Amino acid sequence: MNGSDHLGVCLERPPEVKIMAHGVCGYPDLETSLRVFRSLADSGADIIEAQLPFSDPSADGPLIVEANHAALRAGAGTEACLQMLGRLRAEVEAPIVVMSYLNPLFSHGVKRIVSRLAAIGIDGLIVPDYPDDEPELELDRIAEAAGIALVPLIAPTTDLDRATRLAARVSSPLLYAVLRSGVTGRATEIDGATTERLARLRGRTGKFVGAGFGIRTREQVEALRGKADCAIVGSAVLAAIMAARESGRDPAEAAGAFIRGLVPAASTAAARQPGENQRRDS
Amino acid sequence: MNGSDHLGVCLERPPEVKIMAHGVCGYPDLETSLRVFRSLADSGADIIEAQLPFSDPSADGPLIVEANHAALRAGAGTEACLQMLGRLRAEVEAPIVVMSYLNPLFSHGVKRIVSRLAAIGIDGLIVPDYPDDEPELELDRIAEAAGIALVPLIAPTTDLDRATRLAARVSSPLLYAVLRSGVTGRATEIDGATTERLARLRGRTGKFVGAGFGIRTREQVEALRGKADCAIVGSAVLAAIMAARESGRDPAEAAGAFIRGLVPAASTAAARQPGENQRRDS
Amino acid sequence: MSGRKEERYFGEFGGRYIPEILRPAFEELEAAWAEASGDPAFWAEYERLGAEYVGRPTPLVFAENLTKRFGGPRLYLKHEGLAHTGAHKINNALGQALLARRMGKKRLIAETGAGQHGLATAAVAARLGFECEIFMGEVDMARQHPNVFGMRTFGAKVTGVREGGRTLTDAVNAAFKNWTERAEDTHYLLGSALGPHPYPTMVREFQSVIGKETRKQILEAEARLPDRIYACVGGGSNSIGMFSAFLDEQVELVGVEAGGRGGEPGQHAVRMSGSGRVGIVQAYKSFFLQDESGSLRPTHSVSAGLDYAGIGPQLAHLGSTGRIRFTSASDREVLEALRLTARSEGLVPALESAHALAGAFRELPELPPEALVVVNVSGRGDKDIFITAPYLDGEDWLAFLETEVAAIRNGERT
Amino acid sequence: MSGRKEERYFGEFGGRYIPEILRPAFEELEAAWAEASGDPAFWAEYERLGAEYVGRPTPLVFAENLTKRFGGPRLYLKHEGLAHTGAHKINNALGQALLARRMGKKRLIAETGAGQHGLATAAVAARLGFECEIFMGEVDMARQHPNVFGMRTFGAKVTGVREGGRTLTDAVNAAFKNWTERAEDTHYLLGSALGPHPYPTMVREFQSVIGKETRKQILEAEARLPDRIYACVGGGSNSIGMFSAFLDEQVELVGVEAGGRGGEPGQHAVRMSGSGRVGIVQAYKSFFLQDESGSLRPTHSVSAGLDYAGIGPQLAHLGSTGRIRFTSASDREVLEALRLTARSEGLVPALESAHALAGAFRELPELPPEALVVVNVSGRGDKDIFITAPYLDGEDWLAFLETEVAAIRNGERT
Ligand SMILES: Cc1ncc(COP(=O)(O)O)c(C=O)c1O
Ligand SMILES: Cc1ncc(COP(=O)(O)O)c(C=O)c1O
Repeated sequence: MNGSDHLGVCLERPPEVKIMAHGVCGYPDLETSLRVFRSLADSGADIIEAQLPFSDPSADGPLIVEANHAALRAGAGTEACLQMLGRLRAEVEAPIVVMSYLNPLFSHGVKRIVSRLAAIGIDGLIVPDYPDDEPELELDRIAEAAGIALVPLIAPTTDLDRATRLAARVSSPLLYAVLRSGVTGRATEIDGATTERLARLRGRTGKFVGAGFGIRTREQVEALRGKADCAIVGSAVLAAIMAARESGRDPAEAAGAFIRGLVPAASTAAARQPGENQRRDS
Repeated sequence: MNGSDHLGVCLERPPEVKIMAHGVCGYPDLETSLRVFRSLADSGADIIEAQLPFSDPSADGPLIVEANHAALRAGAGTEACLQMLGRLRAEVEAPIVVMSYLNPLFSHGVKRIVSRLAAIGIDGLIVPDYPDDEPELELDRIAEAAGIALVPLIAPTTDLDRATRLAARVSSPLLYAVLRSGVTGRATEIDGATTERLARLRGRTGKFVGAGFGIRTREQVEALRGKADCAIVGSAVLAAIMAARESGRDPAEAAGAFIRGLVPAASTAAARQPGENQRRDS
Repeated sequence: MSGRKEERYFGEFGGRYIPEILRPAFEELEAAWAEASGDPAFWAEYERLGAEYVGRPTPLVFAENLTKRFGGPRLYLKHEGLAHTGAHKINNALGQALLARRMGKKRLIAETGAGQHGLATAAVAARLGFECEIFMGEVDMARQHPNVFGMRTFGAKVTGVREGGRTLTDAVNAAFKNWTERAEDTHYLLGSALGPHPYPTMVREFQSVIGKETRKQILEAEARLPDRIYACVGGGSNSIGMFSAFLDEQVELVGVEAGGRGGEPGQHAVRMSGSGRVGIVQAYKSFFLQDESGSLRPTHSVSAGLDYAGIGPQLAHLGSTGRIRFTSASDREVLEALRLTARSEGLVPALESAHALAGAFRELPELPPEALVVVNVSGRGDKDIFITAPYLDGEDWLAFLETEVAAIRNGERT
Repeated sequence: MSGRKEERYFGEFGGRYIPEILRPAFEELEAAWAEASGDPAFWAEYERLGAEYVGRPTPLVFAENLTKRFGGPRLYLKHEGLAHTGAHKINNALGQALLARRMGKKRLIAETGAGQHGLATAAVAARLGFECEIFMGEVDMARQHPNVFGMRTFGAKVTGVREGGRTLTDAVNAAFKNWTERAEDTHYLLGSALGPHPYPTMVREFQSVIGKETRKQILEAEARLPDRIYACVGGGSNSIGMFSAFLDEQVELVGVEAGGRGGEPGQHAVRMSGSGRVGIVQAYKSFFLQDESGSLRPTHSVSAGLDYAGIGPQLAHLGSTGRIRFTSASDREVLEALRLTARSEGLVPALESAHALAGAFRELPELPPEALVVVNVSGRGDKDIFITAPYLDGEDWLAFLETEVAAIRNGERT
């Protein structure tokens, strides 16, 4: 089963609103980030979003930027991150989507890094600064060929026609719907207009819709029910990790606790029990 | 006997090289400056040069400038200085020449101040910034009418023809020959060329020649013998006064001692004894 | 796909690697630029304000004393330092602000490193009635405070950027991020000939006035084109603005990068003649100083305006093809060049511009006496006083600053 | 008597009250000036360097936003701040330096208060290959240190004057004294339209380029002459340079003096519209702020360039006859005018020039909307940062200076 398919299978199963939880590879250090990812998966995250650290994370808010720089300072080069991801893959069943800006991929060689990601067993790729009209890198074609889902980002400003075209270009079963303008990390109010838009997006494209930017409460996740398939949580996880570090608690444990607090009331831990969110070998 | 005549009489008598000693009215304060002038006269100065303090004494060197500003700070306005000069006049016989820049005179009213100086019994006037080709103020005519000698300044750059014309314009028996370019206060080497020039000036104009700028030693005074009639001493007197003040000695006494040290060996104190340089009422 | 590839790229460099959220802003900008740049009325207004407000044309000065000193080649200096706010940056700020007005925008934002671009933008914003916010790394804010004060005097808000190295790169990111939130009423007035299409083209066109004037002036003065032209290269706007008028001529074009303290990583900003590698950062493809994982490296230069890890894509291309020769000058060479120029020609160049001069001074002695050389003096040196004075004036400067601090504390400065 | 009275005087003002020792220097200067000023080749060279080096013509800017704000009169700003070294002072420095070259002099000396004239002289000296020494009161050196640094960068020697109040007046005296020692090889490049004949005439002629350009520019822009022109008045060079082209026209001329902190003696530099009396100081006859014994009074102004007790004789005359109206602006009004101009027009005037603006702003609301007004902006405000920043930027500026001091002490600035 290739990455796209793995992602698709996961998205078809319950719960109704899944959680994609984000972490920065190598933050605060490689070992801890591995434990954070594991803990996220153990605590109810349906999909793991693992970001390759980069000096200029231009779509991210202050917390994620800070984590990127801290990871780089702690020596998390691409090579080290790939190795960590290999270990993670061996330990969790949940789909793993790598988030990276273009240059770490380009610098490594697009072909080379995609085949390494595929070899590791990475399921998807999110690249915020790779627009559809700069196809020269052939990242889309290369990812496609490797069976890795290149998850399109859909902005609030993207009209439905264009969103449909963007969705149709790739075999990724998932779209990443950005909930508002600006960067990651600030709270987002999920009102009726927003959820309507998500529902229409899902209807028109026939894809699963993940929604992110500013999700941090169970209520926000609840609000997506019936309109979208996945809540994408990023800065809020990092905030929990950072708070834990400040008060000397375990970051991995704090990240897990935060995710457990998010899981919709209707989808009990029990409902997830037999699912994918278990370490393969624990 | 008017001022010009009084000056002329003094210049005709021995010693061969007379001393014109300078002080700033009101420096370091009015009373002390009166005592300084008295002491200068008592100690062998043949002529007293009393400067009216001014904010911008543009032909003077640092010491005299400093004394001007100190006098002004201590409140030596023109009015107060005139009163002090009246007291001085009553106490010494030696000719008193007032040195002033134009503006204190102009500000007081040229006519008015000249008649007050005449009334006091001032004998001459030295005005460094009153050129011969700005006669509009009529200072020359007014001084002449009041019998006050307007002493022309002759610069090293003034050729003999011009010097002769400048000398002829006024009835002053004395010319002030500036020994070198620059301002007062720095030492001046009195070489053969200089004394030759002084002698020629004396010969051509038929006037007594005073020489000044940078005179501070007995040797310099000696060097003038036979070539000029008067050594004009300014900054050096001030330097003695300032040194005395710094070490807590009496400025008037120090000024007198300095002049005594300058008097040419040939003209003993005895030679001056019966002369003009005695207080009238001491 | 909007914008044909040949428009967006210079050889393999350039492009428009923007996030989806900025697409409408870029489409609007691109359309507005296409329309305005074809409208003579737009350029007439640009020229009118260029003359009236910026003070154009700036003079081309014959450097008689330097010419003598270097024993031959006739040296001319294009003096952009006489442009309002003290550098070429205002040519671009004015052009983009006029475009923004045409687009109905009410607010201008910009990144700035040295502060010259921020100053120019703030000035133009005041003049044309825009609200204005300038993003500036906190490290740069501290070391270029006089320009911060200058921007504020023009009524601009200066927002400190706390991320990353807190310098120019971070300010660029912050500006882009701010733009994603307020693209409707805001134009991002990017400061050099880099970033995603259409910025490199647009900025070049607004700066090309430098080269056009120079061409006319040197023909008037010498009745021929120069043999060589030097310009310093930060992002690349003054250099491409100068060079673009001579690309098709037999004129040797030399770009001088910041050699900083030496060749070690982090000690310089030499991208073309050094260890730069091709990358895609801040939405364009070019040479960048980056580590093996593709993250930008820190840079250093005595001149804040050259202290940047990327370079405009057209320069990257022209450097690759050999049309432009790149070299660099060290901090020390640059300070010496500044001193020599000041004493010889009575003109203090910006530290950035002193790189171009240092590059020229090194090579002038080798040129035949009949050679004709132009150096672009992109700005004046007043802004650098807090950097040059401690170097050139030492103790005196320290004493002066201490006196000022005491005077302010004693309430003598209010 | 050299120089007929009508040449040396403006009404009852002017003259040449010099000591005998300076007579040859003045005769030489007067002859050289008479000869050069009648020689078209001399003016051609002045104009060539004016264009090429100084950056003339400086623009006449339509102040659209201020015009709107004051509800009517069309306001134009003559922007001398775009001249090289940042003020009109260089027009005169260039002219006199060319004259000095013609006279075979090797060395230029000058007095300076704010430092702008010293800077201009030092720049021109470097450019034309003169040795240069600038006299500056020690108090001014301390408060205008950036300009001291600037002059030194041009290779000039800056000599501190320890006499008197240690400000501009004392620097003038020091320069004259120095000149009496080295008149053979030295030209004293006096900085304003004052002092003994022929300086007031000579400086006016070199500065009259301001008025001539303005006349041409306003005719081009509005096809008529302005109704009113404002200029600040220190010694008087920028004002007479501007006004001289309009003396015979139906144009109201307004000179704005430094109102400082108020009317008390020592708190301002208001000579014409205040308590100045006729006097003869520093070798010319004019209005001076003086005490009852004829000594100059101390003055105060937020702008060092207007902080002087005398005024050029031609202005004294034109003020007496009523041809020029004089008014004044206080330190506070001036800082507000600076802020308003910066925010409205994207242009920071020198504090001196902000006096002219403050004077205009006060009166503009009373003028009919069809009126046409020009303000001479004699210089740019960069030089004033150590005065304006503590006022406008407060704590931030203090913190910045403290950081700089620490950085220099830690060796981070070398
Ligand atoms: C005077 C000056 N020159 C050059 C530069 C470098 O920029 P660019 O390479 O875009 O001309 C700057 C940037 O701030 C500058 O201020
Ligand atoms: C910018 C500026 N304006 C005006 C003045 C005043 O001088 P003036 O009255 O001679 O123009 C100065 C003097 O330094 C100055 O720097």
